[in-house]
Amino acid sequence: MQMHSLAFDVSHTLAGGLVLISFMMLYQDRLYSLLNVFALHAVVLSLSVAWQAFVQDAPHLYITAIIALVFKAIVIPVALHRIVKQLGIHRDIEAAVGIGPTMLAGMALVALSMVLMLRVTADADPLAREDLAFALSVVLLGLLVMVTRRNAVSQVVGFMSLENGLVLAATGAKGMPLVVEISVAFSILIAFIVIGIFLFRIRERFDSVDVSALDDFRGERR
Amino acid sequence: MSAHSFDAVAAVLLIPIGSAALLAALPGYRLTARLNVVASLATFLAALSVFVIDRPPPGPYMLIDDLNIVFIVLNTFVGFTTSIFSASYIAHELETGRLTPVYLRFYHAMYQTMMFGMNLAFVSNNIGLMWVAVELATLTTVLMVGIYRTHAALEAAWKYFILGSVGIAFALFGTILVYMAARPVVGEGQDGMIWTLLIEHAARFDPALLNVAFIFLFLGYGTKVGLAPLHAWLPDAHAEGPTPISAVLSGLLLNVALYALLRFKILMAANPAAIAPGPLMVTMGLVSLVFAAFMLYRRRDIKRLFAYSSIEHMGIIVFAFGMGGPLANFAGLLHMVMHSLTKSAIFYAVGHISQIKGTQRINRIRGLTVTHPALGWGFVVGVVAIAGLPPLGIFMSEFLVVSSTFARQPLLAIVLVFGLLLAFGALTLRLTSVAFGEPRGSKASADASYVPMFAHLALVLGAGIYLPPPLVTWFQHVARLLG
Amino acid sequence: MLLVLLLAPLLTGFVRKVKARLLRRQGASIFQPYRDLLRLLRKEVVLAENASWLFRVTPYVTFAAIWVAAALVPTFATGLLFNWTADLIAIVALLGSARFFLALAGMDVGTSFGGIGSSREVMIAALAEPAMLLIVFCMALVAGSTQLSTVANFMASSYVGLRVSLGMAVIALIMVALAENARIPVDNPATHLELTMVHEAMVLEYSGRHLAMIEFGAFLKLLLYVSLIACVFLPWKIAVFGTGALSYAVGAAAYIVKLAAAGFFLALFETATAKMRVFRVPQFLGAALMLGLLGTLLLFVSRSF
Amino acid sequence: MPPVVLQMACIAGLLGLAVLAIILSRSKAATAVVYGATLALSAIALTGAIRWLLGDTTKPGDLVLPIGLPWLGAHFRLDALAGFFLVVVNLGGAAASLYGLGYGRHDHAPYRVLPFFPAFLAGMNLVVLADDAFSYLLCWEFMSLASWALVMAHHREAGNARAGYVYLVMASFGTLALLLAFGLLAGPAGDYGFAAIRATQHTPYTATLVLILMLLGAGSKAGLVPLHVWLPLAHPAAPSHVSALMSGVMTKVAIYGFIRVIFDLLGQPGWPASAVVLFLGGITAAMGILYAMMERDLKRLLAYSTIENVGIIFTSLGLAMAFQANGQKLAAALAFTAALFHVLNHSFFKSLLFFGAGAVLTATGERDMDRLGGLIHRMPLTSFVVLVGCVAISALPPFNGFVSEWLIFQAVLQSPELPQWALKIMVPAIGALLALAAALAAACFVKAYGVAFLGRPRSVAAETAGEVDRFSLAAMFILAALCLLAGILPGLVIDALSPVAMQILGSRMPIQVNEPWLSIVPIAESRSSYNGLLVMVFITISASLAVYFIHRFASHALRRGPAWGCGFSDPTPAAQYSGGSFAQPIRRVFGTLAFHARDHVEMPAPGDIRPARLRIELHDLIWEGMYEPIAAAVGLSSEKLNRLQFLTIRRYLSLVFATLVTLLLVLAIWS
Repeated sequence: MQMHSLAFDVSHTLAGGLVLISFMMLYQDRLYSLLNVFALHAVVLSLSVAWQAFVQDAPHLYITAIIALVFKAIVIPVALHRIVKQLGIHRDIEAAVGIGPTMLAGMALVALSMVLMLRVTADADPLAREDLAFALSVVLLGLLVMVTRRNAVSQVVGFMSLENGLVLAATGAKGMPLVVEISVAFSILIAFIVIGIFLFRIRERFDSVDVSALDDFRGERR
Repeated sequence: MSAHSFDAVAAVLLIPIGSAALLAALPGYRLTARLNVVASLATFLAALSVFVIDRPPPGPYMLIDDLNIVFIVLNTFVGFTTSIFSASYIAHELETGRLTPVYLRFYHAMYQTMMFGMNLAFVSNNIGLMWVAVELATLTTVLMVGIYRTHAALEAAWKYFILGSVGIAFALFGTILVYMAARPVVGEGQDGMIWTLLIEHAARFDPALLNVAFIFLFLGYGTKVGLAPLHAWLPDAHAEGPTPISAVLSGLLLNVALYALLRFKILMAANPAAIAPGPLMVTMGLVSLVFAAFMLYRRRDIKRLFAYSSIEHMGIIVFAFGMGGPLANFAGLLHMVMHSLTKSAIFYAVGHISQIKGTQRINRIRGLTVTHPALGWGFVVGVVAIAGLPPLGIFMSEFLVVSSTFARQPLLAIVLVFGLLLAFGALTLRLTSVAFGEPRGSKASADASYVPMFAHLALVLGAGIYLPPPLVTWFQHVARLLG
Repeated sequence: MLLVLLLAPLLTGFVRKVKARLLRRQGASIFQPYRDLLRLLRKEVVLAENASWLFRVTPYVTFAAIWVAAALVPTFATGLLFNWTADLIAIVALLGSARFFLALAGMDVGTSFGGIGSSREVMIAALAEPAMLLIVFCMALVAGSTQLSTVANFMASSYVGLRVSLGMAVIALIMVALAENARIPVDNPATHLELTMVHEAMVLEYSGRHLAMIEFGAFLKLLLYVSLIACVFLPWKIAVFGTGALSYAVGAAAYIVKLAAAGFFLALFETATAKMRVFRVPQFLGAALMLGLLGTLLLFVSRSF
Repeated sequence: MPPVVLQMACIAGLLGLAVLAIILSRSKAATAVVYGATLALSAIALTGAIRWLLGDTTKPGDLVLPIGLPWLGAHFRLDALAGFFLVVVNLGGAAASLYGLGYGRHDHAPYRVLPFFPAFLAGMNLVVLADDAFSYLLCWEFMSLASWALVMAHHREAGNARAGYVYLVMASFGTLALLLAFGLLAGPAGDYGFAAIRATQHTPYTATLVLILMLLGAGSKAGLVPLHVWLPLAHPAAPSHVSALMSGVMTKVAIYGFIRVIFDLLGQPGWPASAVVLFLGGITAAMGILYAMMERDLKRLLAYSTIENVGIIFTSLGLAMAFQANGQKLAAALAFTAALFHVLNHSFFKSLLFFGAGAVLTATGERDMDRLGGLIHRMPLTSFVVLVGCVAISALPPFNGFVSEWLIFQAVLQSPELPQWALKIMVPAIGALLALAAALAAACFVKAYGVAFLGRPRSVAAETAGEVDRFSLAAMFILAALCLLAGILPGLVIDALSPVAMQILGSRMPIQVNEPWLSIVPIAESRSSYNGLLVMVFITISASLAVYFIHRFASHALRRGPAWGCGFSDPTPAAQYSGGSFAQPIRRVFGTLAFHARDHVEMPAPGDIRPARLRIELHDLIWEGMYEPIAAAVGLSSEKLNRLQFLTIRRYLSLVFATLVTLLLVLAIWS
């Protein structure tokens, strides 16, 4: 099973890389660099998806890989760059929680996801299992990004890295029906249409998309 | 005959989506509004037809069983009545110019799309498909919440969208995990997502995986059910959107998410090694109930008030299902149906009220029973019903929940009763101030159709006194199904 | 019944006489009360403008109620024909209704004095009644009845013996009696100094025959209480129902003696003590209440051994 | 037609009437039609109930309707207990309807009263008949709801909204308590039928819990201290004939609930329970009447005195429980009968008094005693019947109030037979408390009557008052007559009550009709006996004798002159004794303890022409010590939680995130 172990190693590396990049996202304090890191994230994702497609020789996964590459690695970062420029958001991200604690929390989360996933009995093949573990940690890290960053763009980025985690999991699941990939793409599309609409509308009314500027109303006035 | 019945299912799906396309194309709000009503009625009839003709065998995508018939019929019915209400409501919105015909077209199209999404979620036998449907419904409602494009509306929609999509992500992750758990047993591909197959083999799934999956699903769909502390989107979405949408959100969308939750609860229950979903649901239910009850006291916006009361009732329902057992499950189902009917009725009333008074601020509305007797007393009856007073339906379900719980888990019942009393106090406090006292605000007569409101209230009243035996046996069967 | 009618003023007269004598005064004859009544009867009635029918009815009602009550208390012989009509509680209640109407009458004319009188009267009554009930309870516990004849019979029968609790009860009863009859130290029947009077203030507006009725009622009440104490706590020589005429005679004689003694002691007490402030009355009656309760409890103890 | 069916038919009629009333509520004739119909219906129901009670009640009539809980159906059962309370309910209902025929005409918004009045009556009837937990609670809460609507009838007047709110919350609190009690009784299987509950043997734990819950549930409806706070707010707020129903009848329905569950369903809770009930009853009686004494609003005063009477009834029930627990059947029957008798009596005179208050309200538009006075001249008939009511409620012979209290005292006198020392010592003290309550009640009604009806008018309204319409008078006179009858012929009533005692306790008081001269003998004649009739006769005889002699021999001369008043005739009616000043001695005695009462005299400085003022400061310690803190706590916590409404999206996300992580951690640790 040379082949298999190789497959295992490669996918393992890629997934691990994904987690690593998520960590990198955690300590970005410049908006542009965050976007770049995210682009990298997407690239690695698409690589791993492609690798999965090759291993499971499931051609439809290549589509997913391409979608990931095109949309997440190229289109969106560029778009967000634009937005940042147009709206003249000042470039650095104010973090709600300091970098250090964030990193520690990230570690803890990864550990947690490992603990949870390695419980899974091995009859689900190790490949899937490892993948799941990484996917879970990527999801959690993405969420962490959303939680610890103050402005909307970085939150959107966090959300998308979260979805990358999902894609990783989905592709890791052998023979998962097409439904899911479509739905993933579909949800991403919708997400971006809607976000686009919102940025546009919000643009109409405020000059920043900083969510906390949105939040000054917060339901009822005190 | 299965051909016919499949037609019924198809009709439930095709009518809305078709009419959605049509509505998107057609100009002129009178026509579209009428068409909207007609389409909803047609859907409702199609749903009813499921009773008379025998059911199709569960296919790879579609499934009709006792459980989801309850939901489908309820859904289509409330959808229908709401469309009637929305016709008169939207007309007024046009006059006041809060909506332009363009947005209106969009509105009606979205309305039908949403109905489609919800029905799809109900009939789908495939957890992936169900997920897609739920998300479709959610996203459409997001757009409709933002339709007024006011500062507040956009913000509410944005909040709804962000929190909603996190929920989406969780639910999807959970779904994937379920598939992973199912794959070694059921086999790869399509089958790994067909609910009927899953439930058959659930006993042999990997419990650890299933546990994680359930937590994600619970949080994912729980976000849409509006369980505290995942509820944050709910009050604002209810308050800032058009009132018909608030009615649909409270009356239907929450049920959709709840339905998904129940499906997976059954799945979990089928696996002895996995954690019992009960305690989780009970805890979250109680938390939501008590939390919402406290929140009710400080509300100044009438729609937000009832949004929180929706959270409270969802808490009760989830609690009931969490307790399990024939009585509690029966109560939960009954409570869900009653809540949908009552709450939408209340929102109809509130819609007209806020249109007449031109505000949603509670302290600007006084003495409704003096100025608008029909509307005022309808509102009173609605609130009395939602507060759980007899002889209205919710009393029966609350009676069953509390009494059956107290015999089994006295402490839980105490907490439950405490929450109920709190919420009751808050609601009646507002009720007395809104419905009675010296009238305040405009006394303009309402050109509104009270038919939907009073229809719902009549149903609730009837159910509180007399439940037809077939309905009962059916509910009891479903209750057993829920374990 | 007639007997009590005849005796009542005599007792009062006697008390007054003794008091006078104790104060080294000549004092009016002991038949003075009869004369007073007759005089009042002959006088015309002066009625305030806005006195209502209630005001005019009250004297008769009060008088009747007290009379009936008095008639139900065995004087020198037990087993009166009708004393199963009402037991001690009922008698107390009858007095209560008398007081109720008097108090109303006090309010009727709408002068502030009437108000003072009524309000103080009801306050005293409110405190006196619980004490009374406890005394009744104590007695009933000993005699196993609230039926006066039965009680008297039981007490007359030798084997009662002397009991602490009974002692307490009798003291309490005397205190209550003082309060109820508006005697010193609770109230002073002789005074007309506004701030101190209770009963007199209440009947201030009455005159002529009405006043006569009320006065007469007061006499009766005094007699009632005295004979109550007599028959319950010192039932010596009281004639048991159905025994011969001789025992009746003896009983009658004994009764007269008892009355005289009681009257004497009352007078003595009244001259010896001073009237207390109205708001010390609660303590006074509270003491009575405590005594009653204590008596009852002690009774439990003594019974249990 | 079997009795139970007859009753249900009447109830159905009432409900139908309610719907009809909604339809024609705006029309002129509505008032006459509705009250006429309710009068007829409750009269029919009343006769039916009486015939049932006097007939053979050993075979209760059952009726099951296919409504309510689907798998159970709605059970209705007419037994002796239900029969008796039906009498109470429908008697009150009939009287109130008759009164309403006249009183309702003055109502400015009849459409807020008419639909709910029959519904309220129907609700009370249904509660009494219901025979399974669900229908019982349903009807119970329906009753509360209808009465709430009636309380809100005059929703524009200040304070009524608050009254209605407090009432509704307390009512639902009570209902939830009952709900828990029934949940406990029904058990996990959930067999809610009373028959099933009766059949099962309950553990002491269950019994204790149920007793507590019943005291909370039924007690809050009946007005046990400290759950009474809603009562003096809500009862006066309603239209007077409704107040009469709420005070005179609805509290009795609550007592019915207590009897039904504790005595009938639960069986015997044991003597400590009885001690609790006794204690609560005594406290309630004393506190209630003290509150009443301090009150200057006529209807509120009546409401408080209702609390007192409820206390008396509960005390007597507690005695019955104590005796029953020790197997002293006869004494138990005595106490129980006394309780029922008092229930009946109180429904008589309390309705009567509320009618009177309503009459005063219609005549003068005033409820504040200190603005009334001298009405006895302007409304002689009303003031006569009200006087009867006052005498009756003050427990004075020869009226009915005295008889029931006399019976209770007789029961108290039985207490030495009790084996438990706690009870031995407690009962006399409670008895003294009752005596105190009785005396204070007399004082209180001297005050009420004296200030409102006697003296000189204190306001123009009181001066220009006129007699009320004949319907109201008829209703009041009927009740007054009933008070007298029940007072002088108690034996008949006691015998009529015996089947109830038989059913509940399995024992009864000795038959009274055979006693000579219709006197009543609870235990034995040697112990105690009372004859209302003879007392009545004697009093009349001696009074008439006195009158005869006086008018035979004394002078008839009579002169009207100014009031003497020790030569100081008051300048103005305002100088009369007012309610507050009348209560002053008692306030001085009890007030400082019970209300932290303070009198502040504001003396103007010499040369200052301001009048000196006396300000009386009273504290409702229960309200301030118990309810306000609760309200404050709720307010505070909701304020704290309310911050969650104003978070940023990011914080909300962190909430979600936190929840997720916690759950995952739980999972990681737990499984």
